[in-house]
Amino acid sequence: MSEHRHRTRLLPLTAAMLMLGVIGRAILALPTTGDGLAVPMRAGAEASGIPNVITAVLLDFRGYDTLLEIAVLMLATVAVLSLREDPAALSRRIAGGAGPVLGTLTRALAPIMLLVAGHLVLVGSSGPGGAFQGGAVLGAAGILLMLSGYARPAWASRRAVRWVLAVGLIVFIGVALYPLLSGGTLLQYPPENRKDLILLVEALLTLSIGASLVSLFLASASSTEGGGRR
Amino acid sequence: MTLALQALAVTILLSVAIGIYRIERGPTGTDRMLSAMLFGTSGVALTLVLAELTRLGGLRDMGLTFALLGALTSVAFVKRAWGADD
Amino acid sequence: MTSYLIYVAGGALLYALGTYGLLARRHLIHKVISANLMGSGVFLILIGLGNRAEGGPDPVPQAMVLTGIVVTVALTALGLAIIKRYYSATGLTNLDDEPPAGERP
Amino acid sequence: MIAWVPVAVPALVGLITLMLGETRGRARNAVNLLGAIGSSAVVVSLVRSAYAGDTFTSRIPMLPGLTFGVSTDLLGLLFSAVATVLWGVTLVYAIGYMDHARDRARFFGFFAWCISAANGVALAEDPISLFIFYEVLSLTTYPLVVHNGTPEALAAGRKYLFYALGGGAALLVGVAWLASIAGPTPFTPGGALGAVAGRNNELRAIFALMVAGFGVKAALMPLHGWLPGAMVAPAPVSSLLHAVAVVKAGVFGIIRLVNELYGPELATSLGVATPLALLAAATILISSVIALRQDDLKRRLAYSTIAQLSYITLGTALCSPLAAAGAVAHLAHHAVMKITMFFTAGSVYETLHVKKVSQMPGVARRMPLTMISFAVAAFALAGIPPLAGFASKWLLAAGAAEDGSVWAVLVYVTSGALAIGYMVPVLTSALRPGKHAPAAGPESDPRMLWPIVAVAVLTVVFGLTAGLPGSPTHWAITAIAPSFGGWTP
Amino acid sequence: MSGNITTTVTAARLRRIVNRTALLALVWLVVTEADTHSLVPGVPIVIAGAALSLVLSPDSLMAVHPMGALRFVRFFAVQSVLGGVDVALRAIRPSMPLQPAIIRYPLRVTGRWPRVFLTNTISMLPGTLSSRLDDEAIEVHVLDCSRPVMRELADVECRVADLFGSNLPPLEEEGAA
Amino acid sequence: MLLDHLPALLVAVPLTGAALSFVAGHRRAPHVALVTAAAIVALAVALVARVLDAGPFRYAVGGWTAPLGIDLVADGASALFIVLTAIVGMGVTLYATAYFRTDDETAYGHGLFWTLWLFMWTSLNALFLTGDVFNVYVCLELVGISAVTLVTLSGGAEALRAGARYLYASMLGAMTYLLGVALLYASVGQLDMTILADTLTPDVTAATGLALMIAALVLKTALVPAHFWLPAAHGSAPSPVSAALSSLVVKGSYFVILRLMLYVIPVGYLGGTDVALGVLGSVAIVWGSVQALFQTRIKQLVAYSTVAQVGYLFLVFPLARLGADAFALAVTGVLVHAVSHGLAKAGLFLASGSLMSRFGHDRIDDMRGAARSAPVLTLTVALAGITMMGLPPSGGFGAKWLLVSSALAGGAWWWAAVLVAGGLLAAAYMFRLLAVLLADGDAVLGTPASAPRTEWVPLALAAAAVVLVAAVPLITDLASASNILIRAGVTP
Amino acid sequence: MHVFDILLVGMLIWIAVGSLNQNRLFKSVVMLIIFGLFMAIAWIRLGSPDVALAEAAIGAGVTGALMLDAVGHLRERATPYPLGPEAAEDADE
Amino acid sequence: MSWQWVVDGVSYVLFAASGFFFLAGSVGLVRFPDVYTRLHALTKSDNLGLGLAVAGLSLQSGSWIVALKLLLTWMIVIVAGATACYLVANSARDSEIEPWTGEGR
Repeated sequence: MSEHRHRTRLLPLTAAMLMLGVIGRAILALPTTGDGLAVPMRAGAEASGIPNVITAVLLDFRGYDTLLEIAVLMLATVAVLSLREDPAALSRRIAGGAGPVLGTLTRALAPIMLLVAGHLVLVGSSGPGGAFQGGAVLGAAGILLMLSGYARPAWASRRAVRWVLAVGLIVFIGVALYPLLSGGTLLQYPPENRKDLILLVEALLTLSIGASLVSLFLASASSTEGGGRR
Repeated sequence: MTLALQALAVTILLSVAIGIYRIERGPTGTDRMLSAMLFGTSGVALTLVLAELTRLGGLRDMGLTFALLGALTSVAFVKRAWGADD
Repeated sequence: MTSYLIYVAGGALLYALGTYGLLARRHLIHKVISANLMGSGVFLILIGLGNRAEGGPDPVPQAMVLTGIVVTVALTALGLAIIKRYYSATGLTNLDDEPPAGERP
Repeated sequence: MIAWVPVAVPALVGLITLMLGETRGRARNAVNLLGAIGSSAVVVSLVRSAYAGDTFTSRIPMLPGLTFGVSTDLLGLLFSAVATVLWGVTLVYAIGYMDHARDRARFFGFFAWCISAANGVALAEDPISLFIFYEVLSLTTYPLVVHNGTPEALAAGRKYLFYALGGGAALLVGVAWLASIAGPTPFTPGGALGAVAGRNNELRAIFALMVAGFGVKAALMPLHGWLPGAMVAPAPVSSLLHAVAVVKAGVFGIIRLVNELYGPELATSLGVATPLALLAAATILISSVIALRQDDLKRRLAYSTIAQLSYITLGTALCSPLAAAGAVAHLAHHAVMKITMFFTAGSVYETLHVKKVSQMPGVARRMPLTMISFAVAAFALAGIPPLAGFASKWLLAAGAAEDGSVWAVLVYVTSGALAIGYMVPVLTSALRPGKHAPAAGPESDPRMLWPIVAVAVLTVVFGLTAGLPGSPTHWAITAIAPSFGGWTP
Repeated sequence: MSGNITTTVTAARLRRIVNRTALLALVWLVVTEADTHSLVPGVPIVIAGAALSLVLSPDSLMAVHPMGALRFVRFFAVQSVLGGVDVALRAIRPSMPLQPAIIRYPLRVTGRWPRVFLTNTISMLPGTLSSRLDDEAIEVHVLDCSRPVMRELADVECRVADLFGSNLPPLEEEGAA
Repeated sequence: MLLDHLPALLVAVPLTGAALSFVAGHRRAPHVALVTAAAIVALAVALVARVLDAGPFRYAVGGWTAPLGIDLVADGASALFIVLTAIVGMGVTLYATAYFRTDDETAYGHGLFWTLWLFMWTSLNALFLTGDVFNVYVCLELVGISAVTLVTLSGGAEALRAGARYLYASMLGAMTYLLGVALLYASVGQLDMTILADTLTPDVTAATGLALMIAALVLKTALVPAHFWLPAAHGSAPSPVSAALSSLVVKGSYFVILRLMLYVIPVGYLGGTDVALGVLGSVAIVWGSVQALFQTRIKQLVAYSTVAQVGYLFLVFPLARLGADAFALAVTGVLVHAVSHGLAKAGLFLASGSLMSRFGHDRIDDMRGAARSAPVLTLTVALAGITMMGLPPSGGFGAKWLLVSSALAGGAWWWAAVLVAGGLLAAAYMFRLLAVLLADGDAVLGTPASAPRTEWVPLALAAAAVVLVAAVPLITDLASASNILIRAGVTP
Repeated sequence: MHVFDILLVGMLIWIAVGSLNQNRLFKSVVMLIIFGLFMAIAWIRLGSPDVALAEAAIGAGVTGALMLDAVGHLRERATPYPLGPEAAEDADE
Repeated sequence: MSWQWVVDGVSYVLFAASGFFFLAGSVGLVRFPDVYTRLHALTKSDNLGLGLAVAGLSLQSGSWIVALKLLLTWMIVIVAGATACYLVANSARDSEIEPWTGEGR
């Protein structure tokens, strides 16, 4: 047994050491300065009027990556939904509800989380934040609600929830395709309503991302009652 | 002032390092979870201190996020994974 | 020694550690954890090396890492969902043992 | 486009047969027979044109620098005509033979495809097209070999594929190699490789590869191993495999290779002809000796086939015009002779369930007409004048003598004697009185009997008319002449 | 008569809605650091937040007594510092003086909010940690059972009651542990 | 006008379809999928026409050209792969309408097949079009997640096990790829493939990055010895999924390798990597075939055959270094191989699925007599087999011919020997299967789970693979319109 | 600030090693949760507040909850099935 | 000028105290004998540490709204922390983890 163990560990260990050596050599060979695309990106962001370069990169220059990233998230949600064992179990899953203490916390925190999520989306254009961060906070609020017993039965097999999950992506594609009508390319927001469009997309994305994260948790959550009794 | 803030940051980090010892020791999952909760608080502090140090106001939002989400892990633990390590 | 190199070195170590874990650990959740470590290592290298830019960190790696984080979460969620389902079906938490015969619910 | 007809019609017939399905037997028979008659007619008219000097060529561009084409030259048409006409005859026989068998749609479908591929091999205008048809032939034969689905059939099929695909692979490399050094090389009487004549070693290697490829189907020893085993197939298939399509495709490939790709001159100067000849000679002798010891009739015939095929190979490899003409003529003659024998074997088995020579006493009395046909074919095979075999063997031996290869003449004579040795016991055994008494009704299903008689008659006719224009012998001489610079006998 | 009731109910509800919205608007201002760009987009967000809050807890939050609240904040600030110092010293001192125990404290305050508030408050005070809340009592884990815990708890309960605008008499010396 | 936006539409249309099919719910999702599939086929054909007509073109997403933005690149090679995906995708979609009947409420995941499948289609199209190395990462993840989930869709222990293994391989590959991108970007500061191709200078970091990227892609393409995840995943997935995985998904990552190795990376930049890949490819051909020969379950056999066939794809790299003639022939040949294998393997997997549902099991040895009761399926297996053996007349033959010619033109006969040997090995395992189907026996056929009308789908795919030999001139034209050959300045 | 950086990276590695300890699965999960929080701090130090925020939201919230849920699930279902060697391994210590 | 000095001085003190409480909390976490006692250390000491840090930072920020935001953050931590502690203690009680009473070791 131990000999077998030994053999199975030798290969991974060698692989890891090899990787370390290879990466180390590559990194040490680099010069200590290197601008990459920082300079043109900053100039471009300034020109396009989005103060936060990263948001400019994410939604404007490399918006296509972000479109596919949102697709990844929705795909993962669908994937996890497809893996759940028994759709009927969803309705009996979150039974019991929260005790008074947890319930109170949830009631107090959830609205604040909603506000913070909104705030994070709004500040995204000028500082740290954005749809994903906002969506994550929103999703956390949702998960907290679920854990505290506020789950609606059969979440995610309902049509409405499906719409919420998909609306971000659908609207994003719509906005991405919209410039094609006026001779632009995919995702080439028209300058006159670029900000509004981005905000619209971000807002709906936040909603969808939040719903996705809740679904990821909920759909993957065990179908039997956990150890929790409160 | 920068130095004080830096010292505080290092101190908080050290305190967490001490906390990690509890994760190593256990003995129960609950004890390990306590360290994670500890870091919920320390993380907020560390974030806020670093926000001041780097003069990035946006990081206060991060502190707020930490504060809001810190409870989530504990709740998930109690509701979903209680006793998983006993 | 400049600051970014500390993180880049840490990233390389984390990546190697994750590789080791992914290959050597049998428990499925350990493998997911290892993949997360690998991801973090790569992200550290990306942004760490982006810090060599003059006039502030390069935004491109940051955008890349943001995308990467989302993808990693998606992978983690999927991995855990599969693990749970696999465990329900076989009672196993690793891929090395054969599932007990006739265990097909 | 007319050049494609001999290929396309059987292919179409095969497709229709498969789509008609198992149950619609009458339609199937009608389509097949009509197809055979129709394409025979077309082939005959093509032969007439070819005799008049009109050959048709048609090409389809396929890969970069590679076309897929057929050409109706006289040499190709000889093989094509043999295949097409005998297809018709075999069809009649097979309809009788397979009367109560299963999976007839599959059988007749692939049968037709096999003929299509054989025609393609006959008419292919360059080595690449020839190779393609050659491989298709291998593939379409496989379902026929394993038709019975028994473990022995499957084993034989496996063996057949092993040899056929291995040979095909060798051929592929040879063909591709040739194409990469010489570009497109349509078959030309007298040789097509003038442009690359200097690259001797490469040409030798390519020759070896191609002989290895063709040698499998030509059952050149040691590549013959698949053939006796393939006897498990139904009799019509054995006839087709061993008399017409498959084995002839191999020797035909060698004929094309020596006479029209390399050319007798180049083949001789490269020194590749003689080893081939020696190999063929060895095959003739060894397989004849083995044939002597076979009790199973079909196996005996199979080893006989191996020997007779090497006659053709040897004749070609001698690179003398007479011998080459004899080889081509023997291709047609052997076809009719051997198909008669296989028909007989199948007929005897189907009617009396006799498989072995030792079980044959009484058969001659029970099935007189059948055994007479067999006797005619057997004597022809042994080279008894004035039957078909005599004409071609005479040419072969004369060619060898003219070339100064006395050892080859000796081989021919010895093997003729051996042929008598392995054929006569069959006849004597059949003539001996046995448990089979004369039947009251017809000696076998008429659909099986008359094709036997027909091909036996052909054997006689080919021998008698050997000197006349249009006979296989004359045809062979005409077709081979251009390869030797317009030689006339 | 019934119409009158409806009116009062509606008025109360309206007041609740306004209160809740105002409270969250305040939070919004704080969260956004009163950024002017966030004011207009904040309107729908605050409304959504208020709606969520009202759905989750439709009853009135708490009738907080303003002066009580002020008194409570002072008390809480001092006590929580004391609590921190107390536990920190216990942790630091080599002898680590601990005498833990679990006691049951019968509740007198009524209502969900005050009880939960009390539960959470107890956890922040020196040496006490609430570990179970049921219909009649709070179970409290104490670090040092030699201290007059019951009295302290009663004091806290009074102050919480005071915060919510009701009065409780101080507890008698009985029924400890 | 619309033609200019084909690259964008080829990604946006399936993505929209995926989102809508999710919203539509399981009853209407198949209709959404069918409409989407039809639209993609039309767009793919239009793209081929456009590329043949006007040559390769770039599409700047967001109006920002590289290096700022992400450029989509449509050239002959990508158009070819996209049209392959469209054809196979259409077949899979049609077949799946019968396979994933959603009236069974317990199989909840089946209702989501359509969404997952359209996501996978999106990601494949995106992968074939992207010109940006980081975007490749995102696309690979989309492919990976959808593929893993589709593998586990049946929910059986075996499928879950295979899915988990696949997921871990996928994670390892993705992270390694991203690490490679990180190093490459740190060194060169560019992400666009064309710019990279123009600016690469000898440098340890960049070379390491590229090597890591290629290693990761090799893992995703399941080249031996990184094939460990493939047979189980492809063998235990639902049949339409197996078809898509084997015929398309491995091609996705392979396409990126092709672009990187032959377009971006200068000759000799990575030392002997090209020869090493060729050697591994040869090992894959032998090893995969031998393994296939010993499989007792039909889909395992087909899956191992994929391991072997993937090996051929890697022979192009050493061949491409043998001179201009060999380069053009090799690239064309490998494109033909990719397409013919894609069609044949899809047909083969779908036919295996139908056989399995007819027999109610997957043991090869108990499938005797199938030729009698399921002639269409047997014919499909035979046609697909011909292509995989590289026998004429079939697309596989065209590919093998071109590759062998390339090897001989470059004077490297040993690669030709590998190719020929591979064909023989393929014959060995394919005829082992065919022999059983043709054997005498009265197979007990269960109730057909898939309607017979869908059995024509695999036949059509396999027949297309055979007829493909006639389309080789078209593929040659597309190869000439590929950036790889244009940059190298050679024409087939 | 190098002290801070080195301490932070060192702890990251320490936590990572700890999270791969095979004896206690739960410990690994807690380690991973903490690891996410540390990464967020590291992002701040690397001047990437956006990434830090995302990591904080994900690491502190969703990943932790998912992981804990999974661990809980694996324990719950343990009883009806024969324990694999892995489970036995978990049980010793 | 001198005003700033006072502010800074107070801040130093607050920061120092804050660091002390964080450390003390961790030490308590390590040294205390059972779950319940460790929870004491966790809730009280660390929250106090955070409060002091917040106070110091508020002084430094010099903006009311920022100070309020920091305060809000702290309050959230307190409420969430108290609830989490209650939940953990409660679960511990329910699963009958006996509190340490000094006799054990």
